Amino acid sequence: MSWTPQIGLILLLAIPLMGSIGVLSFSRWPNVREAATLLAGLALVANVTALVLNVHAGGRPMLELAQIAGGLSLTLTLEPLGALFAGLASTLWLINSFYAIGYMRGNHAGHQTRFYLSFTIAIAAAMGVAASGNMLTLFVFYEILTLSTYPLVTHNGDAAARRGGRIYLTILMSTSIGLFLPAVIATQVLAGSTNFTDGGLLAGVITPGIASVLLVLYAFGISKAALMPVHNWLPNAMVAPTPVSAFLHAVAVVKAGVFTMLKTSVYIFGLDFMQTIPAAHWLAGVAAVSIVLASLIAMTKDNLKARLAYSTISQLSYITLGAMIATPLATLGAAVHILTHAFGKITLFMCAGAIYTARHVTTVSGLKGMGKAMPFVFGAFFVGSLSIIGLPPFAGAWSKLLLMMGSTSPTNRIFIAALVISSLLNVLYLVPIPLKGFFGVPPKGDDKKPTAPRLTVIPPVLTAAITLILFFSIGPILDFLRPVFEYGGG
Amino acid sequence: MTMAMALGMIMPILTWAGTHAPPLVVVTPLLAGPIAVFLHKGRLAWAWALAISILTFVFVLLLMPQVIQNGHIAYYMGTWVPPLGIEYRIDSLNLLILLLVSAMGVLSLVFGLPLVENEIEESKRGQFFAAFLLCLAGLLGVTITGDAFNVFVFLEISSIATYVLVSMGAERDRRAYVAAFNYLVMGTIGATFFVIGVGLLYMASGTLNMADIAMHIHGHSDNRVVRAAFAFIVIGLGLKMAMFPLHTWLPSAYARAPSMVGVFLASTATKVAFYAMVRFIFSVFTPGSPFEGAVFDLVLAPMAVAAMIICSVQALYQINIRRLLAYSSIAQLGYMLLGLSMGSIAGVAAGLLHLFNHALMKGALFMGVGKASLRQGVTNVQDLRGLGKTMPLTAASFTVAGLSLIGVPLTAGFVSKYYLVVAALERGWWWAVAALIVSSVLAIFYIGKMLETMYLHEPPKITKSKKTAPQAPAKTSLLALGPLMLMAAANIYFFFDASLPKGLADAAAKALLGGGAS
Amino acid sequence: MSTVLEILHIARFGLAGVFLLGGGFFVLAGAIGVLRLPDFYTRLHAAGVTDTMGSTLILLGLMLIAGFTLLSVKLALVGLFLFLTSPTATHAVANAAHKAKLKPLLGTYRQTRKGDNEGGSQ
Amino acid sequence: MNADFITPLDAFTIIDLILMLMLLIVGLAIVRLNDIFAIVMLAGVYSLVSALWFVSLDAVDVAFTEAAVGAGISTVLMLGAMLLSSRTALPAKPVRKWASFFIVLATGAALMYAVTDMPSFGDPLSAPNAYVGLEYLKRSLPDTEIPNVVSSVLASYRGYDTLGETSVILTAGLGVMLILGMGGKINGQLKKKAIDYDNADAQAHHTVLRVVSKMMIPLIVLYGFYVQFHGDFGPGGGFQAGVIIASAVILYALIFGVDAAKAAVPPLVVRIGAALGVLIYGGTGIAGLILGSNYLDYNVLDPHSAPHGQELGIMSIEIGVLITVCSVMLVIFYGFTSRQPDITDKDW
Amino acid sequence: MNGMQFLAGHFNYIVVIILMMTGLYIVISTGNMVKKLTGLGVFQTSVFQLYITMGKVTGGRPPIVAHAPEGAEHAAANGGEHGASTADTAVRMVHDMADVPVNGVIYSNPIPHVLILTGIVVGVATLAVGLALIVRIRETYDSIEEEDVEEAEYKARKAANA
Repeated sequence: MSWTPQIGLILLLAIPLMGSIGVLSFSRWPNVREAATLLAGLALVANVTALVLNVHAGGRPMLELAQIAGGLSLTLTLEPLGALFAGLASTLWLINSFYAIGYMRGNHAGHQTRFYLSFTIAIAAAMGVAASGNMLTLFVFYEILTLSTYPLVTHNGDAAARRGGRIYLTILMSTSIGLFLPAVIATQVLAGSTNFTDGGLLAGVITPGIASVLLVLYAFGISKAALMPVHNWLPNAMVAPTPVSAFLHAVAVVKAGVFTMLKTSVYIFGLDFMQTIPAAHWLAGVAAVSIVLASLIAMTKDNLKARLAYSTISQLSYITLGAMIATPLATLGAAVHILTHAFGKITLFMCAGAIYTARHVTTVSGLKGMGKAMPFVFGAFFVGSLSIIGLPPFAGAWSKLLLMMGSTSPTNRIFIAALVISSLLNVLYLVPIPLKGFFGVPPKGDDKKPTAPRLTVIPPVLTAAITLILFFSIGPILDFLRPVFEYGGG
Repeated sequence: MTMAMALGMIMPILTWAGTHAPPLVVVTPLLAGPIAVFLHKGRLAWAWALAISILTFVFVLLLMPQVIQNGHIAYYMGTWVPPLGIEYRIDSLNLLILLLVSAMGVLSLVFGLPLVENEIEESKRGQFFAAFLLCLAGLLGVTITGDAFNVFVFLEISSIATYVLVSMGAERDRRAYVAAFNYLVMGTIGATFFVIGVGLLYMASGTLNMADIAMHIHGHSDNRVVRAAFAFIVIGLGLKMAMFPLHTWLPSAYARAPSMVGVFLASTATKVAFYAMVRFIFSVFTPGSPFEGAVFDLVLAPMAVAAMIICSVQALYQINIRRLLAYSSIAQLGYMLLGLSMGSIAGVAAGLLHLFNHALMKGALFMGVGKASLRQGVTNVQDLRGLGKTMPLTAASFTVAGLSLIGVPLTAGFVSKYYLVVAALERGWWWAVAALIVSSVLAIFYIGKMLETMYLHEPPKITKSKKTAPQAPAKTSLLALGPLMLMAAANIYFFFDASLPKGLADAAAKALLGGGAS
Repeated sequence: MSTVLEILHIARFGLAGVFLLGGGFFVLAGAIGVLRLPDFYTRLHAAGVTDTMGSTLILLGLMLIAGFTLLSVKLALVGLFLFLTSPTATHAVANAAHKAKLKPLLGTYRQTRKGDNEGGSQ
Repeated sequence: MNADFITPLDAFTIIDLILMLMLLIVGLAIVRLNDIFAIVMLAGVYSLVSALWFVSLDAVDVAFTEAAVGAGISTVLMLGAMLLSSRTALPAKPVRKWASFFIVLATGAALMYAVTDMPSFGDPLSAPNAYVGLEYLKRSLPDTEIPNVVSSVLASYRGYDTLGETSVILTAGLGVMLILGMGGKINGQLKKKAIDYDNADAQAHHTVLRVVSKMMIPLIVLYGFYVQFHGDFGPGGGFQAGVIIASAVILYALIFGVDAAKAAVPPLVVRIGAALGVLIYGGTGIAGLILGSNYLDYNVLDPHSAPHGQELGIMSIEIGVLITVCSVMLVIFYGFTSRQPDITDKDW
Repeated sequence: MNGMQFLAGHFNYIVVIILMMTGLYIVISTGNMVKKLTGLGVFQTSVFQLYITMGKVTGGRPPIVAHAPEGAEHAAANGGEHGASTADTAVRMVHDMADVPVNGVIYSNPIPHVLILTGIVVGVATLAVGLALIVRIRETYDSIEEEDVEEAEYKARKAANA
C-alpha cells in the first residue's frame, strides 16, 4: 500500500511505539535492543522528511484519531510549524540515541530497558504534540510527555532523584491541570472548538479583556516553556543522566512547551488579535525579564549542567518573547530560534556528558586544561556556544537577527535592549568554558586519564557541524515557514 | 436438537424474562441470600453468590433495550394500578445506576475470593455472602423502585447489611465494631430523617407513588410542608451518601471493613444514595421553583465545594490508605453534588457521568489495595514500598486508576472533569471551576505520594524479624487480577469512547429536567 | 315489662360505674403506696393491690358494659390470665430479693427515722 | 389543604392530652437519667404509652405491634445487652450538650415551620385521608374479602413493602448471627455452664415459676396462632404472632435454662426458619409470576375466583412472615445468651 | 380559624415534634452507646406517632370494614382492572364529604398504619444489630462509653508507634 500523508501521521505515533515494543521484547539482549531504538529513529526520520516535503508542497494532511462523545475529537494534522518541530525532534532523537548508547554503556547505568522505553514513549508524545490538530489533542500528548519523562528524570532512584522528580512532576502537573486545562476548556466553551485555525480561532470572537485573562492562563499554564515564575522544574531536572537532560532541554520537553506557546499565539489568538491584547505586552515584558535574569543566574552557577539549564531558560524566553510580540518577523524569528537553539544546546549538553563520562567532572572550575586531552569535545562545545551567542557563521545569528527586526515598533524597542544584553551575558558565561579547557594549566598527568568514548564524541561534533550548515541553508527554511506567518500579518 | 428447536425454546423464556425483568432484578439476590446461609462448605457459597450476581446482571441487560426503545418501563407489583400498588419505574437514569451496581457486584465477587478466604473464618463465610447478596438486593431495590416508602425499606435492607458487613472486618482490625456502630447510628438518623421527609410528602400529596406525588405537589412548591419535606429528604439522603458535613462515619467504616466489602461499597453504596437524592429532587419536587433554586445555590453548591477542598486536604494527611481513599471518595462525591446543584441539563449529566467514572476509579483503587494487602499486608501508605517491583500488574492498574482520579488525559476521569468544568463555565460559576482545579491539584499530591512510594522505594525485605511481617504470599490467583485489570482498562476505554455512559447520562438528565417525571 | 328492662339497663350501667370507680381508687392507692412506703417488701404489697383488686374490678365493670357478647368473654379470659400471672410475678420478685439476701426493714417507723436503718433498703 | 376543618374537642381529646403529657414526662426523664436500668425501663414505658395513644387514634394493628415488639422484645434485648455491659452511663460533657441542643433546636424549628400548613388533626378531607386511603377502604373488601383493611393493604396492595420488611428482619437476624455467633464455640472453647439448672437447689428455687410457666407457655403459643389467623378479621398478623410465639420460647428459656430451650427449639431449626419464611413469601410472589401474571399477584393463585386467590396469597405470606419473625427473634435471643457471662440471678 | 382552633387542630403535631427532638437530643448528646440506642428508639417511635396522627379521621373507627358492601356491581367492576397494561386509571380526586363514609361508616386512613408496621419492625432490627455490636464492643474494650473507647484506641496507637 502506498505511503499517504494520513498513514504518515499514524506512523508518526506508531513507529516510536513499535520501537518501544522492540525495546521491551529484546530487553535481555542489549545490542538488539539498541538496534531497535536506532531502527525506529531512522524510520521516523524518513517518515518525517516525507511528510515535511508534502507539507512544503502545500499539503495539510488531516486525521481523526478518536471521537470522544459530544463533539470533542482527537485529531492529527501537520502544518509547517508542526513539521519543523517534528523534523527537529526526530533527527535529534536519532543522534541522541547514538549518544545515549555510548553514555549508558560508558557509565554502566542500570535500568536501561526502562530508560529506552520511556524515551520511545516520550518521543511518540513529542510527535503527537507536533502533529496535534486541536488544543485538546495537544493537551493530551502534553500530559503524556510529562508522565513519560518522569521515570527518565528519576532514573537514578536515589533520594535526590526522587526529590527532583517530585518537584518536576508537581510543578508541571499542577500548572497544566491548574491553568492549562481550564484555558483549553474555556477556549472550547467560548469558540465552540479548539481547532488550530489560520488567522486565530478567537480573533474577534472574544473581547481583548477576556483574551488577556486567557492568554495569561495559557502563558503560565504551559510551564514547559519555563517562563520565569514556573521555571523551577528545569534546574531540578538536572538530577537526570545527561542524555535525558540533553533530550529534555533540546529535543522534547522544553521545545514542546515553546512550540505550544507559539501555536497558541499564532493559531488560537492570531497575530493581529495578539496586538490588541494588553496582556501580550506585559507577558513580553516578563519574558524579557526572565531572559536577562536567567542569564545572570547562569553566570553564578559553577555546576556545568545547572549553568546550561539556566541558559536554556533564558533562550526559551526568546521564543516566548517572539510569540508575545506577535509581529510576523518576530514569530518567524522565534520559530527559527527553536531550530537553532535545539542544535546548539544539544551540542553543549552532549559535550558536558562526554566530559562527565571521561573524567566524572561536573564543575566548570574542574575543566582546567582538559581541552588538550579532548580537543574534539571542547571544539564542538566552542562552536555550539558561538551558535547560541548568535555570532554570524553559525545558525543562531539568524534567529536573533529576525527577533530584533521583528520588534522595531516603538513599544517593542525596549526588548531589543534585552536581546542585546542577554547576548553579551551569553558570551560571559559560555565562552570561558572552552577557553579554560584549551588554555588552562592541566593538572599533572592529565593526559594519561581516559578520554570520552568515541560514541559520545561524534554526535556533538555532528550537531556542531549542522549549526554551521544551517547558517547557509537558512533560505529554504524561511520559505518553508513563511506561509504560517504571511497568512495573518502584512 | 436443532438450532431452531433450541431457539424456539429459548425465545419464550427470554421474552418472559424480559417483561418480568424489573422485579427479578431485585428478587433473585433477595431470595438467594437466605439460601446462601446454608452453603458454608468451602467455596460453594461464593460460587452461588457469583452465579446469582451474574444472573442479576443479565436481567439488567435485558432491561436495557426496552428502556432505550421507549424511554421508560412501568411495572405494577401484583397488577395493582400505581396509586394503589407499588410500581417499578425504570428510565435511563436508574438504568445507568443498575448497570453500575450489578456490574460492580459481579466484579467484587470475582475479585474478592482470595480476600474473603484470607479475612473471614470458614464457618461465617456462608452468612457473609448471604449478607452481601442482601446488600446487593437492597441497593438494586432502592435504584429501581418508583414508590417513595419502598425506597426507605430497601435502603434499610442495604444499610443493615452494610453495617453487618463492615463489622465483619473485626477479625482483621478490632476497631471495626466501633466504626460499624457509629455508621449504624448515623445511618439510622439519616433513614429516620428520610422517613420524616416521606411522611411530610405523603401529608402534602396523599399518595406514595413518586410520579403521583409529583403531579399533586406540582403547583404547591411554596407550601411549607413541601419545603420541610424537601429539607428533610435532602438531609436524610445527605447523611446516607456522606455529603460533606455529615460524612464523619465514612472514613473509618471503609477503612475497617474487610477489603472485599470496601471494594463493593466504595463504588456503589454512596452512589445509590446520590441517585435517590437526584431522583427525589428532580422527579418529585419541581426543580424550577425559587425555594429549590435557593437551596441549590446556598446549600448544595457550597457543601459540594467544601467537600471537594476540605476532604482532599484531609486525604493528604492520612496514613491508612483506605481512609485516604475514603476521604477522596467524599471529595469526588462533592464533584457529583456540584454537577447536581447546577440544576442545568449539562450539569446533571456531568455529575452522573462522574458518578459512573468514579465507581470505576474507586473500585480499581480499592481492589489494588486489597490485592496488595493480601500479598504484602498493606494498610499504611509506607507498606506500599516497592510494590512496582513485587507486583507490577497490580501497581500498574493502581496507577491508571490513580491518574484517572486526578483527571489526567487518556483516562475517564479527564472526560467527566472536562464536562463538569464546561457545565460550570456555562452556568458562570467561576468559583466552582476554581474549586475543581484546586481539588484536582490536591489529588495530584495525595495520589502522587502513593505512586512515588510504590515505584521509587525499595520493597520491604520479607524477613520474619519485621514487626508487621506481611503474611506469606497467598496464592493471589489470576482470578483476583482479572477484575483489577478489567477496571483499569475500562478507565482508559471510557476516555476514548464515552458514548455509553455519556449517552445514558444525557438521556437521564433530559428526562429529569425535560418534563419532570416523563 | 319495658320499665323492668329499663331499670335493669340503668342498674347495669350504674353498677358498672361503681365497679370502675372502685377499681380506679384501688389502682390509685397502690400507686401512692409504692411511692410512700419506705421498704422494698412493703412496696411490694402496694404493687400487689393494684394487680389484684384494681384490675379485677375494672374488668368486671367493663364486662358489665359490654353485656353478654364475645367481648366480655375475651375480658374474662384477660381476667383469668391476670389472675394467674400477677401473683407469680410478685412471687418471683420477692423470691429474687430474698435470694439476694435483702433484709426487710424491721422496727417502728420512728426507729427507722432516727437510727441508721440496719436493713439495706433500696 | 382543607383549611376550614375545625377539630372538635371531646372526651377522646382529653385522654390524648393525658397520654401526650405522660409521653413528654417519660421523654424528659430518659434525657436526665444516667442509670441505664432505669433508662431501659422508661423506654419500655414510652413504647407502651405510645401504644395506648395509637389505640385512641384507631391504629389498633400498630398499637398491638408497638406493644409486642416495641415494649416487649426491645426491652428484653436492651436488658440482655445491658447486663452484658456496664450499668451506669457517664453524664454528657457540657460542650456536647449545647452543641446537640442547637442542632436539635434547628431541626425542631424546621418542623415547626411546616406545622402551619399541615392539615388539622382528624380532617376527613385532608390530602392523605381523602385520596388513596379512602380508595383502599372501598376496594379492600370486594377485592380480597378481608375485613381488616390494614392486613389486606399490608399483604396484597403493598405486599412488596412487606417482603422488603421481612428481609430487613432476616438481615438483622443474619447480622446478629454473624456478630455474636449462635452459642457454638466462642473464640475457640465451648462456653462453660455458669449455672447447672438441673441440680436440686435450682429446682427448688424456681418451682413456683416452673409450674405457672408450664401452664402459661402453651396458652401463649395458642394465643400467638389465634393472633396469626385472626389477623384478617381484627388486629393481628404475622409480625405480632411471630413475636408472641418467640416470647413464649424466651419465657421457657428464662425459666428452664437456655440449654433446655435450645434442646426444644434447636439453633439449626431456628436458622432454617429465618430463611424459610422469606423464601415462602418470595415463593408466593414467584408463583404469581409463573402463573403468567405480575410478581406478587394473588388473583391468579385461584383460577376461578380472584378474591379467594387473594385470601390464599395473604394467608401464605402471613405464614412466611410468622416463621421468619419468630425464628429471627430466637436467633437474636440465642445470640445474646451465647455470650459470656450467663445471666446469673444476682444480676436481676 | 382563630388561634385556639388552630392550636386544637395542630396540638398533636407540636407534641410529636417535641418528642422527636428529645429523642434526637438523647442520641446526639450522650456518650453511652446503650442510651444512644434508647434515644434512637424514642426518636423513631415519635416519628411513627406523626404518621398515625395524620391518619386519624374524627369520628372514624379502626379500618376494619365489617360487612360486605351493598352495591354488588362493585365486585364485578374490579374484575376488569387487573392486567398490567391497563392505562394509568388515575384514581379520581375525592373531595366531598359524601364520599367519606364507606358503607355508611367512617373509618380512619389505613395507609399510615401499614407504613408504621414496617417502620417498627425496621426499628427493632436496627436496635438488635446495634445491641449486638455493643456487646462485642464491650468484650473488646471492656466499656461502652465513647470516651473510654477513644482513649483505649489512642493508647493502642501510641504503643504501636513506639
